[in-house]
Amino acid sequence: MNALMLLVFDGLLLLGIVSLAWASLASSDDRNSVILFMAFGLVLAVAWGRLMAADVALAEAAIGAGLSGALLLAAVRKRPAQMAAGRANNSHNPDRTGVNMLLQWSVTLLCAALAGTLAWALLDAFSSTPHETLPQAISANLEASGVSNPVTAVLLNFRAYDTLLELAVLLTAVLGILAMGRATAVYQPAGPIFDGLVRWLVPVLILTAGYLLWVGAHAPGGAFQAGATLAAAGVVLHLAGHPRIGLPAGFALRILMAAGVAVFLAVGLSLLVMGRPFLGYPPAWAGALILIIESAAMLAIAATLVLAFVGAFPRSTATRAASRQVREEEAR
Amino acid sequence: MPEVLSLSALGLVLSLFLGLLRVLLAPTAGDRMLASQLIGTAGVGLLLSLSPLLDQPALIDVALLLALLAAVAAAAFTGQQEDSND
Amino acid sequence: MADVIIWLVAIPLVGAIATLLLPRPATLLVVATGVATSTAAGLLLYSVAIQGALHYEVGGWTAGLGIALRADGLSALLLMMVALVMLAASVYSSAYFKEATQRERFWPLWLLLWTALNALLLSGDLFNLYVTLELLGLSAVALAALGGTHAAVAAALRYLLVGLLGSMMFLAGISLIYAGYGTLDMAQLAQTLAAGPVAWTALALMTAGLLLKTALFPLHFWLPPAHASAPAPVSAVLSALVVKAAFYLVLRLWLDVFADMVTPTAANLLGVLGAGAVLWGSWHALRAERLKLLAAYSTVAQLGYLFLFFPLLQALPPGAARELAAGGLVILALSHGFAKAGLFLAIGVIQQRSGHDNIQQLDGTAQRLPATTFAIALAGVALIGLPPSGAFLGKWQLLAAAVTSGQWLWLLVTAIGSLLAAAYIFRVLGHAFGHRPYPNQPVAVACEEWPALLLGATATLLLGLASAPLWTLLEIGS
Amino acid sequence: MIDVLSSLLILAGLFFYLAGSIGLLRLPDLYSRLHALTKADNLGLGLLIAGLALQAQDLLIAFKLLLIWLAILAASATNAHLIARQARRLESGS
Amino acid sequence: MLTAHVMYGLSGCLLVALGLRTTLLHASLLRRVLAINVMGAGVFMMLIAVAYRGLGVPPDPVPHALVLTGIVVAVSATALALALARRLHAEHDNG
Repeated sequence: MNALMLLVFDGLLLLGIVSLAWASLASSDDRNSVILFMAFGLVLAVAWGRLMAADVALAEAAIGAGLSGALLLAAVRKRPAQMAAGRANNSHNPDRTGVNMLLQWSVTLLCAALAGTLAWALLDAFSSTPHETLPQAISANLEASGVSNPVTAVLLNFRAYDTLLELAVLLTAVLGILAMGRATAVYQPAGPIFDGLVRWLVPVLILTAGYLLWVGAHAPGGAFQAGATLAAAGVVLHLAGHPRIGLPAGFALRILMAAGVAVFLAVGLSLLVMGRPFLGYPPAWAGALILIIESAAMLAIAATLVLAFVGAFPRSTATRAASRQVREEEAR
Repeated sequence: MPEVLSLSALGLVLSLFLGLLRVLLAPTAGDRMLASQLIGTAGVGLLLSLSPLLDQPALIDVALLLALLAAVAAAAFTGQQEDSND
Repeated sequence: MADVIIWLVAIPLVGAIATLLLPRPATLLVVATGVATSTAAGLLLYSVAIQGALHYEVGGWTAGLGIALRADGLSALLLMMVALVMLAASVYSSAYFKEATQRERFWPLWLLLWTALNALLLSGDLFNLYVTLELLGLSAVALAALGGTHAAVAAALRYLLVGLLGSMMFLAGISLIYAGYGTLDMAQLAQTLAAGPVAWTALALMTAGLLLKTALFPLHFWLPPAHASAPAPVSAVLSALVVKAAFYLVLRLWLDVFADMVTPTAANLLGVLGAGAVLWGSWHALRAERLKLLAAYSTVAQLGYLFLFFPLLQALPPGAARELAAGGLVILALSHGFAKAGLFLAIGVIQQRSGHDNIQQLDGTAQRLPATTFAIALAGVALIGLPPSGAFLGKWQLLAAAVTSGQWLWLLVTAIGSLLAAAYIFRVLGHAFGHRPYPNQPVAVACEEWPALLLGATATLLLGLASAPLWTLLEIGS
Repeated sequence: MIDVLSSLLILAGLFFYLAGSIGLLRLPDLYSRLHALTKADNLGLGLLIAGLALQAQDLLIAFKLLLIWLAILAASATNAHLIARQARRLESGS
Repeated sequence: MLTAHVMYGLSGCLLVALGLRTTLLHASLLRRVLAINVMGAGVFMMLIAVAYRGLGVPPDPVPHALVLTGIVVAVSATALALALARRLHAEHDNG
């Protein structure tokens, strides 16, 4: 691409991204806002691809545009009572009294000042040549990291400790969600068209997840993208009214949730006991250890994200029927 | 070949932008869904054109994921529809 | 010996997984985890005292390429406080949560919170700090919502949004730092930082994010409802430890990493906000109707004192006077940590025994729960800053530094704040010792009352009477 | 030769994309707009994918391209069905 | 400095400010959650612009890894916020 074409391309893409963000935040209807936000995530994935960040683009597509979208859509599912209640206090500041206007303007001014300062500092940082020490250190040590995709090397070897804590964050969130114990209402069993879609979509998603996990060692991909894709399969099953969503029950489910952190920690501590640093893989085993950790992490991420979507431990068919009855009575 | 791909990328980003305009100015909910779908299809095409252009084969995987999730989103809308109406 | 650093993070995390998988013997597992973690914290404190600052390179990668964990005198002391407060609160929690399902939900989150606190205090890497801040924030929110009442969930939700906003600002600052300096390691950064747009903006963003999380006036609005509606042991650690973790990071950034860039104006701004917090928080604590709300507003005020030290430390030249003032700051933070945790646990006992925490209706509490009332009195001594508490020493150094540097305003603020604190503590004690004879027999439950008593005693007696080693420890910088 | 053919296919695909987008903006009623979009989805993306598949180095890429097209077709068909049904319901309702 | 650095970097700053404005001003909970996510996207865009070295040049992998971590943390927080909101609404509906 020549420079002018690239400029037009970037300009249109960024104009699109910023206006979608604006429209999503300013829209008067919650559902609309969520749809616009999903479109925002989609265009962001294209932008990450354009900036040569394929790993991030995959994650954005799977998590940003996909699962966050599903979570948010479930949150704005129409429930008459709630919609009415929401409307009453969520209205878009219709009373433009003096104080209100003053507040709006001062906050807007503050945010404009923030954007200006941030831009000033960022441009100052860009004006010097980029720092190459760290990228060089990474390519120098890539051989010993056990994988050839530098992003995976950073995530699961050089900065593996971050990733361990990040899995702990995910576990914390789902424990908090389960403690709230409010499942999203169950869906009707799928109609014929939907059922046809589900029948091939779910296996394809599972295959894609496996492919992403495997490819992550040497090309963009990895546990998080794969886990989110696997979770998407669970979400489809939930939407189609399947009660168990392919998840085990009870103790097995707890093991699955904890698997990512537990395996990561077990590997790290075993190495520590063997006299190596915590999470200091011996180069010869690094590839295999990373694959083990990633497989466990993928399963845990998928289980956690599906549980986060469902909002509670999946229920048996009997309680499900009962809750639907309750829901129908509420609707009346 | 790169020229054709560049042209295609540029044309697709224009198509995506038109889709955005439509989403922002859509008269009905149905139109908004149509336009979101156009954005998705254009985004997929865009990633596919960028992939050989930037020598990033992984962008095809991104496109695949977006296409599959477009199907998931369609499923989600249908699921909600069948849920709330039938 | 440096291995103990990673054990401090690994043990509570292992404990969290264990309690998640095995809910039945969870209480036993928590006690074992707590004792092991506290032993590790003690070992770390001992090693730092003997060998000086320690550091640990995770995965064996050099700092910068990998993540380095560091412990100096300040972090080792705070880790010890975290260990003691969490241990006491764990013992109390085993009695506080009566139902098995409650405990099943509580323990894993509780140990994840402990993991986050330890990881945050040990981290030497900016992005790793962001992850630990999020782990701390989410576990704190999940715990605060456990009560399940409408007020608790609404307050937790607001707490979550404020915390996320704070971490996003922190992350924006980190991005700028990486753009400008190409490293995330704080020790490397301290050597290469130069005054300029990148450093100023990054410091401003990170500080703003952290002030939101540490609830400095006027960004404190979310704290009183969240701390007042959480279960008692959770309130105790939220007030004593969680807000202090964000404060610790402000301290690290302003006095270590960005020390050369801090101007007197900026330090004075923090001082003024701190003064606002002292006056506003103390006044509302005096007006509070409920004990928990009083304790929460008192936290806002006590955090204010800590910020009064910034303009003083900025004005004092390096030397003995500055070291003393810095020591005073730490001892004030420590004694507030112990005292506030003890106060919340004691309030929890009163709330569960008498079914409410209305200050007006406390009459007879002193006869019914003498040990708990004594714990409140002990904690109160430290909150007011009376001798022999650690807070007295801290405030004394604050006043001495204010006199030395000629900044009389802070002296006045401290005096008014202490008077208000005396008023709100004596108001509670006055009601508790009310004359109306109470028909019930005195009750004493060891697991419920001892933790509060021990925490109050630590704040008032141990920190006050045996504080000499603290100053030597604090000189051990990284 | 293959380059020329795939260039032609890609450009044809681009034409249908743009035609579909403009149709979505300019056409008067929902049904014809739906029809225009189907052109962009099925033909535009299909031709583009055909053009790129000719350039594909290995079979896996060609397979992935085919899968992408099928997924988009399924999504588009489902959405079209849904929108048409909604529109019909609105008409019969009013 | 590349043109792409300026364009994507500045758009990132704009998204941060836009998200902050809505977080501070909007009453609706859902909108605040979206706004914080938009703010996050802005920060991620800044980071990915920092990593960018030009077409055909391998970028710096560290910011990419940071953004991946950030995305997972953001979705965890979003899910927790929505669950708390669901609990609030459920009580609202019942009582």
